[in-house]
This record gives sequence, structure tokens and C-alpha cells, in this order.
Amino acid sequence: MYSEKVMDHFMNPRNVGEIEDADGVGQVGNPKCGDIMKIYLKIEDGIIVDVKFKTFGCGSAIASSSMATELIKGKSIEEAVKLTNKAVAEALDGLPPVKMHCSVLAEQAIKAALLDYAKKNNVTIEGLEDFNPDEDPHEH
Amino acid sequence: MYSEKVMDHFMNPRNVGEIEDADGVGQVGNPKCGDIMKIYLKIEDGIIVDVKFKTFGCGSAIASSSMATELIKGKSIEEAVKLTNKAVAEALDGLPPVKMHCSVLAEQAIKAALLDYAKKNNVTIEGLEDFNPDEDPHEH
Amino acid sequence: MERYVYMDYAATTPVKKEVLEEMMPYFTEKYGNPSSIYRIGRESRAAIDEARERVAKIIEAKPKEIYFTSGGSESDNWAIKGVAFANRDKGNHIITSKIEHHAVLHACEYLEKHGFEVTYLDVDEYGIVDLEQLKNAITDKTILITIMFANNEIGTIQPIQEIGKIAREKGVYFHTDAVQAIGNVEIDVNKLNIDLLSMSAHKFYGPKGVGVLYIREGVKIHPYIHGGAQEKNRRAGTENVAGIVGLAKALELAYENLEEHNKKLVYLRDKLIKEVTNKIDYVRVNGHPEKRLPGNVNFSIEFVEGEALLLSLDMMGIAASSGSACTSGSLDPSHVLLAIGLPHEIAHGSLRFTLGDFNTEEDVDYVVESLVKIVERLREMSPLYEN
Amino acid sequence: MERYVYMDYAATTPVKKEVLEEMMPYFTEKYGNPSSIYRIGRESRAAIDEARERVAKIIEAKPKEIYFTSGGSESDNWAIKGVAFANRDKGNHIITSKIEHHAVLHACEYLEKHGFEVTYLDVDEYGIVDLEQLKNAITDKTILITIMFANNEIGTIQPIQEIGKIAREKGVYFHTDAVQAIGNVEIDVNKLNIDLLSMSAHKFYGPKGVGVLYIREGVKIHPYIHGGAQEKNRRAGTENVAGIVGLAKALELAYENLEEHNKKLVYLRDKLIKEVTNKIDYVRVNGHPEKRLPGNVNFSIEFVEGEALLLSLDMMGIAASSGSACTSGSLDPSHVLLAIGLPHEIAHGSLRFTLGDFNTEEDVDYVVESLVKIVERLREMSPLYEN
Ligand SMILES: Cc1ncc(COP(=O)(O)O)c(C=O)c1O
Ligand SMILES: Cc1ncc(COP(=O)(O)O)c(C=O)c1O
Ligand code: FES
Ligand code: FES
Repeated sequence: MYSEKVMDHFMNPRNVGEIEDADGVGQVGNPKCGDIMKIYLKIEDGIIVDVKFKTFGCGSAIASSSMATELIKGKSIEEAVKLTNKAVAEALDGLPPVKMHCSVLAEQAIKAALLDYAKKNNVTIEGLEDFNPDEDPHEH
Repeated sequence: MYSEKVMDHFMNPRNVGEIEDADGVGQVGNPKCGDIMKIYLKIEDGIIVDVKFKTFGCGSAIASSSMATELIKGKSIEEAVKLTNKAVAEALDGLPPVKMHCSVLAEQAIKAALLDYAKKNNVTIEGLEDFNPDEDPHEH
Repeated sequence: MERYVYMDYAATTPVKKEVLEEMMPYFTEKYGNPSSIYRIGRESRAAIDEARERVAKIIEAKPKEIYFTSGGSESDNWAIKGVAFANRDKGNHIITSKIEHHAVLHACEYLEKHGFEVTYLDVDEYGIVDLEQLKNAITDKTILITIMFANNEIGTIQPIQEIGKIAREKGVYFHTDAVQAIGNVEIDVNKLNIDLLSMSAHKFYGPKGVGVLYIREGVKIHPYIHGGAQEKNRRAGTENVAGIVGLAKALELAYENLEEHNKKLVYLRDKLIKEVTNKIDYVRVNGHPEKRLPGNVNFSIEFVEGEALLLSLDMMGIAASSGSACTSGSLDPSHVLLAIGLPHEIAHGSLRFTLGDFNTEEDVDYVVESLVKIVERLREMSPLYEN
Repeated sequence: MERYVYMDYAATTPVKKEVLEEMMPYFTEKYGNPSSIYRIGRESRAAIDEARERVAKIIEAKPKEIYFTSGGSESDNWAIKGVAFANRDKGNHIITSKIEHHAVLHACEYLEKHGFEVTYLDVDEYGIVDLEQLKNAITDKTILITIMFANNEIGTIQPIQEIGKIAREKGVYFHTDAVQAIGNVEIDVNKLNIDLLSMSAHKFYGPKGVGVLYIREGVKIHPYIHGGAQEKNRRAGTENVAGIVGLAKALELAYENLEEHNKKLVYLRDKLIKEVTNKIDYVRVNGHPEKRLPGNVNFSIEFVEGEALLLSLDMMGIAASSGSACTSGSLDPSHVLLAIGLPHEIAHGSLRFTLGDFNTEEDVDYVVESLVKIVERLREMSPLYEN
């Protein structure tokens, strides 16, 4: 069902935890749907120097969080905002069709954290104009 | 499906054949239904001294003919006319429900032969008043 | 009588050794429910998916067009009723033939009680449907044509490609009951324009109780067994994993050396026909001389009755059938034999031998020899026969 | 991880050795079609008839009231739709519960689209149907009550005798989906006033793809799979002889030492419940404390999600399920857990262990030990859990 990569990131997730004095925090999902993803960002000079996550969700939600945090760590805000759920899924060697929305969740959690950063610092980030963190990525 | 008795009478039928100068001949059934039974009787002093049959039909029709002829051989007309299909079936250790009508055929063929004898000899046989040799015993 | 000759392969077949071997692990070690997420569940799922691919390949379908069922009867019922109810808004007319298997005929009769209209096409003396009648029968209310690929009693193979073409041109779905054809005839659902196709594993050396319905992508059809999400939500019920694996293996074996297999069967079949018609008088061969299944022989033997023939053959250790095995509970002569124009009394003397992979030339010799004796004996008892 | 602990017996079971042994001859030597008149056909017929008697005896039915099907889903579909359409002239109302298996619920939903009305009874926090609501729901249009014997997810056993009594008094047919109960609970269809009952062999150590519908003599029901004359003209299709023989043997074995079997399961079950609730906080046990299947354990583990639990267990070699195995393709939380009043977020953390004949005390210890670690790990990742 899941690729080895997914299982690896599920069993040994990277970047689990919280950042006490995070510069941006984003949470998406809904416990009613069985998933919540929370991302903490530490940003210095436009670069994501640290990132942590906490996720309540299925295996692919956890793996997606882990992979997504890996993909943006050390990257610039501009690069991070461009991270798509497809890129996350591809980096995991694919996800089953019914599980694609878990990667959407990861993309959104990062965007939500970036939006939080932007608001706190009164800056605008290109690519976040249309982003609504309360939109439900689940089709179910 | 069939009892051993049925199979024995089917494979080694008693009294197969014709009687050239029969005193009574009866035929019932219909080739369209897949069965014709023809009975030949030789009667002396009210006693069935010889009986033969020819049957086009299924295994139980052949076995019923064989058994029925055995049951009336050497018996009086009065006894023969009382032979029921049930008695034939019982003597064969039973017949499957869908095959009971084959024994009816045997009963009727004998009655038809007795009726023929009665007509030829201008006598009446008690028990044949309501008998109609053209009635179809098949329910199908 | 030591000898045992099975010549009723159209009724059912034994499971081949190689097939049973592939099935075995799925009863005991690999017993996981294919819907389960853990290892042994995923293994079962993988086995089913692989089986689906194996089946698809043989009929040139896509794997996702293959649905596993409990056998030919369920496949026929599902195809016909499922398409009928799903396309009710388009029309209520179905076309079939007079010589279909009861699974098709009775499904159609059921629909007639529920507001559908069914045309039962005639067949000619060989059992071939009338294509002109078919064309003329199609109206703008016609939603389904269901014509069997090959007949189970007389072995006649229908002009499926032409039927498929007519159906496609008129935009009508085409279902074919290929239960008897599959494993004996090359089938390409695309070339033949088949939209739905039924099979049953036990007719091609697979296990009883498992079948396939092929459903072309895009065909509108309702599920028939409702419940769990199995078979992409279209056929509920925990999958018969062992059976499905067995079906796929059996189908592969059948097509592995189809040509050789058929050559052998045709040889034995023609020998049986020739010798019986030579040695017994008043015998008729039913079905088409060429367009017939390689293993099918259907005789009408006059002045004797079918069951009496079967019982006598059984006493000699020969397994054959009269009419369809599925309806031997009935006393009426076969609807197929009546449809090709046989009079009742001759239909009653029908005898079907269907040859298969384990038959030999000696089997044929033994059957001929035995049949000659049996017919002689029964005709001597018959009031219809004068010699 | 060398150890493999299967604790998902409610999803499916392995075929027992003794069962497979009885089945084997029917694949290869005894392959005759039961409708055939010759020796190997009659032998198959006899095997089926014997199986019918063996099954009948166990539920105190008559052999002729036992009909073989392709499994629980077909049995449920047949019972519900078959009774509905056959009694349409009497009424169009059906009563069921909110916690039925999807085979029942989706069959009912199908009927709702075809002019029937369905009442879905509530259940209490333990999953027991409300008998007063049932009584009040019955109208003169009610033709069928279908309530499952025991629930597949939470194991709750319904007050079947009372339901049967109510149904009988009101002259309404009573069907019960006993797929999970059979083999674990004594069932006497007469004492319990059951008119129709579904079973599925693979839930009691028999093969997948074969089941039973018990139909009380005199019940008006249509056939569901039309075609040949099999099963007294009520269920067409060449019989799955090996499967049917396996079903009968498996059922016999289940009832051979039911008491002992249940004693062991209850002991293991209660141990698992006790230890998990002792060692892990924020755990809820779903279902009824006593009126539950001997092998069923259903937890809700807060702050973690079910699939993540299952995957982690699988990595430790433990097979369990979350909700019903049949619907694991779906992302919605189980309708059963919602019906007993669990909030969505807690329903998502549900975990079902179902114990069976091959489980040991060591299995339980291993599961407890593993689960403690897994929950700890997942909760550490969970934004909902504060320790
Ligand atoms: C209560 C219940 N009913 C019906 C079924 C369906 O049985 P099957 O999957 O064998 O068709 C199941 C099992 O999945 C079940 O647990
Ligand atoms: C042409 C045809 N269709 C359908 C069937 C039904 O298949 P099954 O008995 O496997 O359900 C059969 C065999 O009996 C058949 O010969
Ligand atoms: S988070 Fe909803 S299923 Fe993965
Ligand atoms: S004579 Fe009609 S079936 Fe026996």
C-alpha cells in the first residue's frame, strides 16, 4: 500500500516536536476528520533555519509532515511557499489516491505557518494571497 | 438418486417383449413427453398367465414397467386392477418425487390393457369405470 | 467395470494440479482479508490484483475492467439486471436469443415482470442467431443485447464480431455469456466490441464458485451485491482469494497451448461423431458442423430416451449429459433443442458428450463401443423402434 | 521482528487443517457437477446434501431450510431484497438498526430508491437496539425486521430472542445477520423465532466465498440469482462443492467445544482489556461489558489516529483493525462508533482486536507491551496530547 519511503518517514519521522519561540506557527485540519497538522518555523534572514511538526493523523499524514519539513529546511521563504503537495507525495515515492489529501494538508500547514510569520512581521509573501488555512482539503 | 432395485429392474428388466396373440394390449404416454408404455396381457380363466412390456422412457419408467409386470404376473384380474402406482414405487424401494409419474404410467398401462381385454371380451371389470387411458399423468 | 470415462467437461471440470497448487497457500498461511492494512492482508490484495491483471491480459481488457464474482450465474444476473436498472431512463428493451443459458433467460424473465420488454431472437437449425432479425429488433428503447458466445448444449459459436459491430453502431451495450467459450476460443473484447462478458472458473479447470464479469470502462451498471467497498465498490463481499487465484491460473493454462488443445479435441470430437453416426442408425448430430466448440458433440438418438441412455452409460463408467446439466432436475426437453427445430420426441433422445483435456483416443473407442450396445438394448425395449 | 500475532479474527480466519482436508477431494477426484446424473455427480450431490444436514442440525433447522450462497454479503442481499420484493403486496416498510453491516445497510438503501421505506433504529451507548422504539416502529406496512445478531466492530450481542418474539407477535419476518455470531454463540432458530439468518464460512475457520442463508419453511422470498434449478430453484449456479463441505465441517468444529473455546477467548479478551486500560490512559472500551462476543475488544485511544496505530502494530507483526475491515478503503469514521455516541475525534482512534482459536496468553502480553510503546510514540507526535 505505502512505499518504503512513506513507511520510513512514518516510523522514523524527521523534525518531530515543537519550537518554543517559533517565528511562525500554522495548524490545519480538524480532529473530527481525524487529522491535525501543526508546523513550527524558525526563520532567520528569510531562511527557514529550523522546522518542527506535530501531527495527529494517519500514516501518510505523519510521513507527509516529516517529508515536507525536510523539504523546506534550510530553504528560503520563496522556495518554501512554492512547495506543492505533489512534490511532497513524489518525494515519498507516491501516495495512494485516497491518501493524496494528506499531502495537501502538509502543504497547507506550511503555508499557514508562513502566513502566521508574515502577519507577525507585517510582511507579504508572494504566493500566499489566495491561501485560506481553514479550507478543508478532505473530499470526504 | 435411484434405489438399487430401480437400477436392477432398469438394467435387467423382467418381461420385456411382445405377446403375439395377446388378450389385452394397452398403451399410454406420449412420445412428445418422452415416454410410451405398452403392456401385453395373456389371460386365462381370469388369471394373468403372461405379461410383457415395451417402454420408451426414462430409467424409472423402464423399471416401473418391469416391476409392474412382475407384480401382476400370475394374479387375477381383480388383483391386477387394484395395482396402484404407489405399490409399484414401493416395490422398487421408492422413486424420486419428480419420477413418481413414471409409476403412474405403469399403473395406467396395465389398466389400459385390462380395459382392452374387457372390451374385446364384452365383460366389465370392477374398478375400471372411471379409467381414461388418454389422461396424461405428467404434471409437466 | 473398472474404466471411468468423463465426457461431460461442459458441465464442469476437475481443478488442475497446477491450479490447486497456486490456490493452496491462500487457505492457510496467506489467509488475510484483502481489505486489511497489515502484511497478510496486503499480500491477499496483491494476489487479487495480480489475478486481475492476468485475466485482463488474456481477453485484452484493462485490469480495472475485471470484476470477480461467485460464478457464471451471478455474472449473467449482474450484467443483465445491473445494466437494465442503471439505464432505465434510456430505455426498457433488451434483446437476447432463445437458446441462452437459464441464467440469462430467467434474469430476462425477471426483468419482464419489472417493466422491461425482452425480444428472444430465433436461431436457425444450427443454432445461429438471425442477424437480420437482430438488426430489426433494435429500437431507440433498446439498452442491451445479450447473446451467448457459444452454446452449452450444442456447442454452436455465434457470429460475435458481427453482433458486436451491430451493437456498437446502434450504441447499445453488448453482453456475452462466454462461460462455455472461454478457454476454448480466442477472445479480444475490443476487436469483438464486447461491453460485458461472463465467465466461470469451473468450466476451464478452475474451482467452482468463482467467476468474472468483465465490464468495459464507462458502461453504466448498478452493483448487484451491495455492501463493503470490495471490487471498487461494485461487488461487495470478502473476496474468495484462493478461488480468484485459481481462476487466473486456470485461464492462463487454457490459453498457454490453446491451438494444440483444440486440435486434439477437434480430432477426438470428429472421430466420435463419425463412428457413432456410422455404427448407429437414426442418429442426428445437432449444432453447426464447423462453428462449434472443439469438444462438443450432441446427438439425438431416435426411439430412446435421454435419461435411460445416461443411466446406461453411467453403468459402463461413462459420464455424459442430456441437455444442460444445470436443468437435469426438469423433465421438459431442452429449450435449445426445441429452438433449433427438433420435434419433442427426438429432443428427448438427446445425448451430449463434451471432451476435455484428459480424454484419450481410447476413451472415444470405449464410448462408441458402449453406446452401440446400449442403444441396441434400449431400442429392443422401445415400442417405437421396428427392426 | 520475528513474531506474528493475528488478532483480526472478525475480519477473516485461516481455514483449519481438518476443514481443508475434507474439502480437498472435491477439487480433483470428486469434481462432478451435483446436477449430473452419473456417479461422480451423485457423489457431489450427496456431499452437499450431507453438508446441508450438518448445518441444519447446528441451528436446529430443517435441511431444506438451508441454502448455500457465496458469502455473508450475498446472503444479506438476498434475504432483504428477496423478502422485500416478494412481499411488496403486503407492505413496503423495513426495520433495521443504525449499526448493521454495510451489506444490510446498502441493501436497505437500495430498496429506499425502489419505493421502500426503512426505519433505522437507534442503539444505546453499548450498541443495543431500543426495543420500545422497535415496537413503536412496526406498522401494518412492515414486512421485515433485520437486526444483526452480533456487531462486527464492537461485538455487542443483540437481544435476539426478544426481537424474534416481537416480530412473531406482529407477524413480521425476522432476518438476522449472524455472520459474526455464528460459531461463537448457540443459535436455535426456533427458540429465537428467526425466519432468516445469514452466515459466512470464512468467519469461522472455513473458506472464503461461501455462506448460508437459512430460510424458514413458508417464508415468501424471491430468488436472487436466477438461472439453473440448483438449491431447489432458489439459488442458481453450479454449487461450490468444496466450499460447501468446508463450511459444514468448520461449523461442526466450532460447535464441538464451544464452551471451552469461549472460556479461553473471554479470559484472553478480559486480560487484554484490563491490561491496556491499566497501562494506557485516555482509553475507552467500546461495546457492552458482558453482552459481547467472546473474542471482541474495541478500544478508542484518544489523541491518536486508527490507521497510524494499525501501521505501527503491523510493523511489530501484529494484525488488528480499526472499524470494519470491509470498509477500510473509506476515510470516514465508523458508522457504528458514531451510532453509540462517540465523537468523531475519538472514533478516529478506534482499534479492534478480535481473538481467535490460535491466540495465546503470550500473544496478549506481546500486544499489550507493543501497544504501550506505540501509543506513547504517536502521542508524542500528536498536537492534541499534553503530557
Ligand atoms: C456482520 C457482518 N455481516 C456481513 C459480512 C459480509 O460477509 P462476507 O464478507 O463474507 O460477504 C461481514 C463480514 O465482512 C460481517 O462482519
Ligand atoms: C453458457 C453458460 N452460462 C452460464 C452458466 C452458469 O455458470 P455457473 O453454473 O458456474 O454459475 C453455465 C454453466 O452452467 C453455462 O454453460
Ligand atoms: S490525514 Fe486524513 S486520511 Fe490521512
Ligand atoms: S417417463 Fe416421464 S420422466 Fe420417467
